[in-house]
Amino acid sequence: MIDLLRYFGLPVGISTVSGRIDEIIVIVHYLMLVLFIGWGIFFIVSLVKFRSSKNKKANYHGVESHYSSILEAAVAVIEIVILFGFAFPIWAERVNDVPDARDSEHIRVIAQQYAWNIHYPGADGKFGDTRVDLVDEQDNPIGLDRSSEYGADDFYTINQLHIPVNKKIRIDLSSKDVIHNFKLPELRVSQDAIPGMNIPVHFTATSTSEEFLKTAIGTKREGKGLEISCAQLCGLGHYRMKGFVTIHEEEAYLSWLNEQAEYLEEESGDDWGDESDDDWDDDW
Amino acid sequence: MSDNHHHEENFFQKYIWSVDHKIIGIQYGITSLLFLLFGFSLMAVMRYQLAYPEAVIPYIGEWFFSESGGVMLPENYNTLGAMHGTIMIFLGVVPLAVGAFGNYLVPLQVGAPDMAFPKLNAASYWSYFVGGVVMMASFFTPEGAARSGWTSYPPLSIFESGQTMWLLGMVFLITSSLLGSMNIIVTIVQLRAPGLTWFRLPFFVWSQLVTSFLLILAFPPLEAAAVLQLMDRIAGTSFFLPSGLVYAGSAVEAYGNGSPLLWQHLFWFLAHPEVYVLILPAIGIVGEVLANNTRKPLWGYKSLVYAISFLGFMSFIVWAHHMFLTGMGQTMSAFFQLTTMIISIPSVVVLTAFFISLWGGSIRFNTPMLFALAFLPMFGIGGLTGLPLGVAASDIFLHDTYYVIGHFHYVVAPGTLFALFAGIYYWFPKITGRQLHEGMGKLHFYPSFLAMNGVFMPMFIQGLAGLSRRMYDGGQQYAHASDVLHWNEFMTISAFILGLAQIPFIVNIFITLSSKKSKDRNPWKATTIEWSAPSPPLPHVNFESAVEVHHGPYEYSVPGKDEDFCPQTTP
Amino acid sequence: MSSIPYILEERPDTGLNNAKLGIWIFLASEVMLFGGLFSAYVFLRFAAPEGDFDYWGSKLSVPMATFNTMVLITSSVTMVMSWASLKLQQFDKYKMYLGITILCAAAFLFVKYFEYTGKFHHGIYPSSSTFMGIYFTLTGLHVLHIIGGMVVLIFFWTKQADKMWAENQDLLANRIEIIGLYWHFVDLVWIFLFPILYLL
Amino acid sequence: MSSDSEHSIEHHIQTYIRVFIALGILTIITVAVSYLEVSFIEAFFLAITIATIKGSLVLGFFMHLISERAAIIWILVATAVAFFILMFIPLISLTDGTEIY
Ligand code: HEA
Ligand code: HEA
Ligand code: CUA
Ligand SMILES: [Cu+2]
Repeated sequence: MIDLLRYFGLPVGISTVSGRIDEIIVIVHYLMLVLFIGWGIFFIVSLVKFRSSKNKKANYHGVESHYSSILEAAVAVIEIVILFGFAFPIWAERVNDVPDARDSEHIRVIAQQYAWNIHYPGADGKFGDTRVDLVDEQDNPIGLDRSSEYGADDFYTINQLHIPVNKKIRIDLSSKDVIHNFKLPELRVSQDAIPGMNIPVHFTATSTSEEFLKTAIGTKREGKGLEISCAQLCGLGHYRMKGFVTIHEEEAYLSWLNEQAEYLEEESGDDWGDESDDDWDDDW
Repeated sequence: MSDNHHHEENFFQKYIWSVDHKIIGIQYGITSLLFLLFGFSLMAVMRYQLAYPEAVIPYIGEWFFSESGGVMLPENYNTLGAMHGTIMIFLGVVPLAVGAFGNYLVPLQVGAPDMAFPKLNAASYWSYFVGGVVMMASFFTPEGAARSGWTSYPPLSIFESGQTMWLLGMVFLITSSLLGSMNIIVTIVQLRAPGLTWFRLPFFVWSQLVTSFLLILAFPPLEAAAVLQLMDRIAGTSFFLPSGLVYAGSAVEAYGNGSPLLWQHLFWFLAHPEVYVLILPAIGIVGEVLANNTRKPLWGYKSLVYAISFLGFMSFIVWAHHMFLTGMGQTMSAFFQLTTMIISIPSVVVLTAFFISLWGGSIRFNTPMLFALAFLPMFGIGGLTGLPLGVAASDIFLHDTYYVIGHFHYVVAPGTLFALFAGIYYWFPKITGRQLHEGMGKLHFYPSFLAMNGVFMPMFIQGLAGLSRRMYDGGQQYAHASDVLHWNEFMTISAFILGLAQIPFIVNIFITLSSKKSKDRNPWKATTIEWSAPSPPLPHVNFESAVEVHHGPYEYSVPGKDEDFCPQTTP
Repeated sequence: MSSIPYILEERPDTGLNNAKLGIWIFLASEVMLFGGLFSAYVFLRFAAPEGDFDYWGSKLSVPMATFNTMVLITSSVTMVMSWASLKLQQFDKYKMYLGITILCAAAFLFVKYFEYTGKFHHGIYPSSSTFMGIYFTLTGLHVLHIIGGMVVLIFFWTKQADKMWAENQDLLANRIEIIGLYWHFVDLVWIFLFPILYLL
Repeated sequence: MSSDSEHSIEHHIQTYIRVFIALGILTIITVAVSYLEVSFIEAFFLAITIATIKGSLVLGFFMHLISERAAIIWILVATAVAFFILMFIPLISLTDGTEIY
C-alpha cells in the first residue's frame, strides 16, 4: 500500500515520525479500499442483477438478514482500534513529549507575511528578548533586543532553516501578523503559526539534504531540495511564502553556526538574513 | 393569512411578491441555480489560472484584470476562491436544497395547503435575495469582494479588504435560513395531513426536519461571530486580535487580548453542521428516487431516520476536527477524533441501507435514477476520504492540502449536486406538468459524471504529495509539488468539459418548458402524497380535496396487488 | 380545503398552534445567538490577563443597571398581565398594562442612552478594551431586541388592536401571547447580562 | 394555554404578582452579594445561580413553561445542550494546548 500511495504522490519521509504517520495513512486507506471495493462489487452486482428488464417485479421485503449491522459494527471497531492503537499515541508524542531546550536544538520561527524568520539562540543557547517596538522590517524584523541578557549572540536568518541530522529539533513557532502554517512535507511536520500563541514543534530528521537529493534523482524533483511551505491562507503572497531547509551532518551544522557567529561579529548591526542562496537552489 | 386566493392576482402578486410556497420555491430554485452557474464561472477562471499560471486569461482577462494586462493577480485569485466557496455553499446549494426543494416539496409531501407562515416564507426569500445582492455588489465596491477564504480566519480577514460586505451579506443569508427553517419545522410538526404519522413521513421530509434543526441551532453563533468580526473591522475592537501584532511593518493599534481561535470555534461550530446541511437534503432526495425506481420500499427506513437524527446531533460536537493543527492538546484532539469517527458510523448506516435497498428491486435506469445512483459511490469516496482527515495523526500531513479539497468536493459536487440534479429531473413533472427529455438527460449525466471525476480524482494525488490549497499559481513555487503539477491542466480541462456538459441540461429545461403539458400527474408511478396533486399543484391550496393518508411512504410492489405501487392517499 | 390549519386552535396530537411552536423555535435560535456572544465573553475573559475585565467592568454603573433590571422585570409582569386581561375580556386593562410595558421599554432605553453617552464622554468606546467591546456588543444587540419588540408592542397598542379585538378576539390574544413570549425572553437575556457584565 | 378559564386566569395573576416580588428581591440580593469579599469563582457561582433562579421563574411562570407541551420542552432541551456545548468546549482549548508561555 505504501508503494501505491508513493506512486500516487506521497513523498518519501525523512523524519522519525514520518514512518508512523505514513503507517496510519496506509492503514486508513486500507480500510477505505476494503469498504469501497466491497460495496462497489455489491453495488454493481445489484445493478446488473436487478435491472428492470431482467427482474420485472421487485421483492417487497428485500434483504431480510441483518448482516449489515455486523458490518457497521466492524467498521466502528476498526475505527476505534485505529484511534486508540495509533492515532492517540502519535498525537500524545507530538504534543506531550516536547523536548527540553537543553537536549535539543532549540530554534524559534516567527512567521510573517510571506517570510519565515528563523531565530537561533547563538552560543549561549538562550534566546534574547524580542519586543514589538523594536521591529524594523529592514534591520530587525523580529524585534530582537540586542542589549537583553542573552541577546548579544543571537542571530537570525530569513527563509533559511539549517538543522542537524539525527538530533532532536525543537522549534517554537509564532507569528507576527496573521495565521500561517509551518509545513515541512517530507518531515511530516505541520503546525499553525498563530499570532499571540507560541507553539512548540519537535522532530528529528533522519537524512541530510544531500542524501535526500539523491533519492530525487531521475524524478521531476531532481535538484530541488527541502522547503518550508506555508499551508494556511495568509494573504496575497501566500503562494510564494517559501523557506529553504538544509539538513546538515553534525559537523557541517556546527561550522555553519560558527560562520553565522563570525558574520555577526564582522558586520554587527547589518542585515543577516539575506545571505546568498548558497544552498541547494543555485539552479532554481 | 391565506384568504387571499379568492381574488384575481396580477403578475406581480402572482410571481414576485407571492406568498405561495410553490412560487417561492421556484424563486429560490431559479436564483440559486443562477448562483450555482456564477459560482461555477468563478471557479472556471480560477482553474484556468491554476493550469496556466502566467497566462493572460482569454476573453475576459482584459475586462476584469485590466490593470495587469489581463493577467490575474494573487488578490484576484483569493477573491475568486473565497467567493466561489461562499457562493456555492450559502447562495447555491443551501438555498437550492432547503429553500427550493424544502419549500416546494415539504408542504406537498405532508399534504398541507402551504407553509405554516407564508409571509415569513416570502420574507425568507427576500432576505436571501438581499444577501445575494450584497455579496454581488461587493465585487463592484472599490475594496472588492472578500479574499480571506470562505472560512474568513482572523486576523487576516480583519486586515484584508472586502470583508465588511461579506459579513453584512452573511447576516442576511443567515437570517433567511433561520426564517426558512423555522417555517419548515412548524410545517412538518403542525400541518401533517390526517393519518400521516411520524413514521409515515417520506424520508425526504425527515431529512428536511433534521436539516432545519441544524440550521436553527448552528447558524446563530455564526451570526454572533459575524457581528463580532464586524465590530473588529468597524468599531476598532479586538475580539480576534491578540496583543503585539505587527502588520505590514508597523505595530497594530488595537487593545489586543483577543483570540484568533475564538473565531475558529464559532465558525466551525456552524460550519460543520453546515456541511451536513449540504448533504442531508441530498440524502433525502436520493432516498425518494431510489425507492421509486427500485420499485420497492427503502430498506431500513426507521434506521435511516434514527441515523440521520443521530448524525444531526453528533454534528455539533465534531467541529474542532478542522482545527487539529491549531496547537491542540491531547484531550481536545482525542475527544474530537473520537466524535469524528463516531459520526462516520451513521453515514455508513445510511449508505448501507441505500445499497441494500437495491437488492431485490426492479431497477429502472431513468435520468433521476442515474444521478441518484451516481451519488452513492461519489458520496462514498468523499466520505471515506474524510476518515484520514478525521484521524489527527494523518491530518498533520493532509490538512489544508488538495486532499481536503478533493474530500469535500466529492461530497458536495458529485454528491450533493448530483442528488439535486436527480431531484430536479424527478420533480420537474410535478412542478411544471412536463417531463424533461430522457435522452438529453443522459447526455447531461454521462459527461458530467466523467468530468466530475476528472476534476476531483487528481486532487487526492496532489494532496498526497502535500500540495497546499489556495495557491495562486497552483503550487509552482514548491519543489514537493513538481511531481503532481502536470495534473492541473488535466483537471482544468475536465472542469471546462463539466461546464459544457451542463448545456444539454439548460437546453432541456427550456425546450421542455415550451412543450405541451401532459395530463399524467404521476408519471413515475410514485407513492408519496405530492403526486396525488395536480401538476402543477393548485395555487395556494395544492390539493383539490382534503388529503388523508392511509399508508407508509414507500408501498411499492406490495405482495398480492396488481399495481406495483400503492399511493399514500389511496384507502 | 382552503386555509392553513391550526393557526389559532391547537393541533390535537401536539397540543400546539403554529405560532406558539414557531416563536419557541425562534427563541431557540435566539438562545444560540446570545449563546455565541456569551461563549465569546467567557472565552475572552478566561484568556485575558488577570484583572483586565475587573478593571474595566468597574467602570460600569451598577445603580443604573439595577434600576434597569427592575424596569424590565416590571415590564415583563405588566406584559403578562395585559395578556391575562385579554383573557378576562378586559380590553381597557389590556391597554393600560401594555401601555405600562411600552413605557418601561422606553425608560430602559432612556437609561441605556445615558449610560452609553456617559461612557463616550469619558472617552470610553468599544475599542477601549475587550471588556468594553463585548459590553457594547452584547448590550447593543439587546437594545436592538428591545427596540424591535417595542415597535411591535406599539403596533398592538394602536387602533389596530381595537380593530382586531372587534374582529377576532382569539387572534389578538394569541398574538399578544406570542409577542409576550418574545418580550419575556428579552427580559431573560437581561437577567443574565446584568450580573455577568455589571456585577462580576 | 387556550383552556384557561376565567378562574384559572385569576389564579395565574396572583402567581404573577408573587413571581414579580420574588424577582425584585432576588435582584436586590444579587447586587448585595456582589459586594461580598469572595473569590471570583465563588462570586461567579453565586451570581449565576441567582440569575438562573430568576431566569427559571420568568421561563416557568411568565412564559408558562411549566405547563408547556412536550414538543417545546424537547426543543428547548436540545437547544440547551447545544448552548452548553458551545459555551464550554471551546474553553478546553484554553487549558489544553501545546502552547508555551
Ligand atoms: C457535505 C459535506 C461534507 C460531508 C458529508 C463531510 C463528511 C465528513 N467529513 Fe468533511 N469537510 C467538508 C464537507 C463535508 N464533509 C468541507 C466543506 C470541508 C473543508 C472545509 C474547509 O476547510 O474549507 C471538510 C473538511 C473535513 C475535515 C478537515 C480537514 C482539514 O482541514 O484538515 C475533516 C477532518 O476530520 C473532515 C472529516 C469528515 C468526516 C469524517 C466525514 C464523515 O461524515 C464521512 C462519513 C462517510 C463515510 C464513512 C462513507 C461511508 C461509505 C461507505 C460505507 C462505502 C462506500 C462505498 C462505495 C460507495 C462503493 N472533513
Ligand atoms: C457546495 C459547495 C461547492 C461546490 C458545489 C463546488 C463545486 C466546484 N468546485 Fe469548489 N469549493 C468550495 C465549495 C464548492 N465547490 C469551497 C467551500 C471551496 C474552498 C474555498 C476556500 O478556499 O475558501 C472550494 C474551492 C475550490 C477549489 C480550490 C481552490 C483553491 O484552494 O485554490 C477548486 C479547484 O479546482 C474548486 C473547484 C470546483 C469545481 C470544479 C466544482 C464543480 O463541481 C462545479 C460544478 C458546477 C456546475 C457544473 C454548475 C452547475 C450549474 C448549473 C447546472 C446551472 C444551471 C442554470 C440554470 C438552469 C439557470 N473549488
Ligand atoms: Cu503564510 Cu500562507
Ligand atoms: Cu467537519
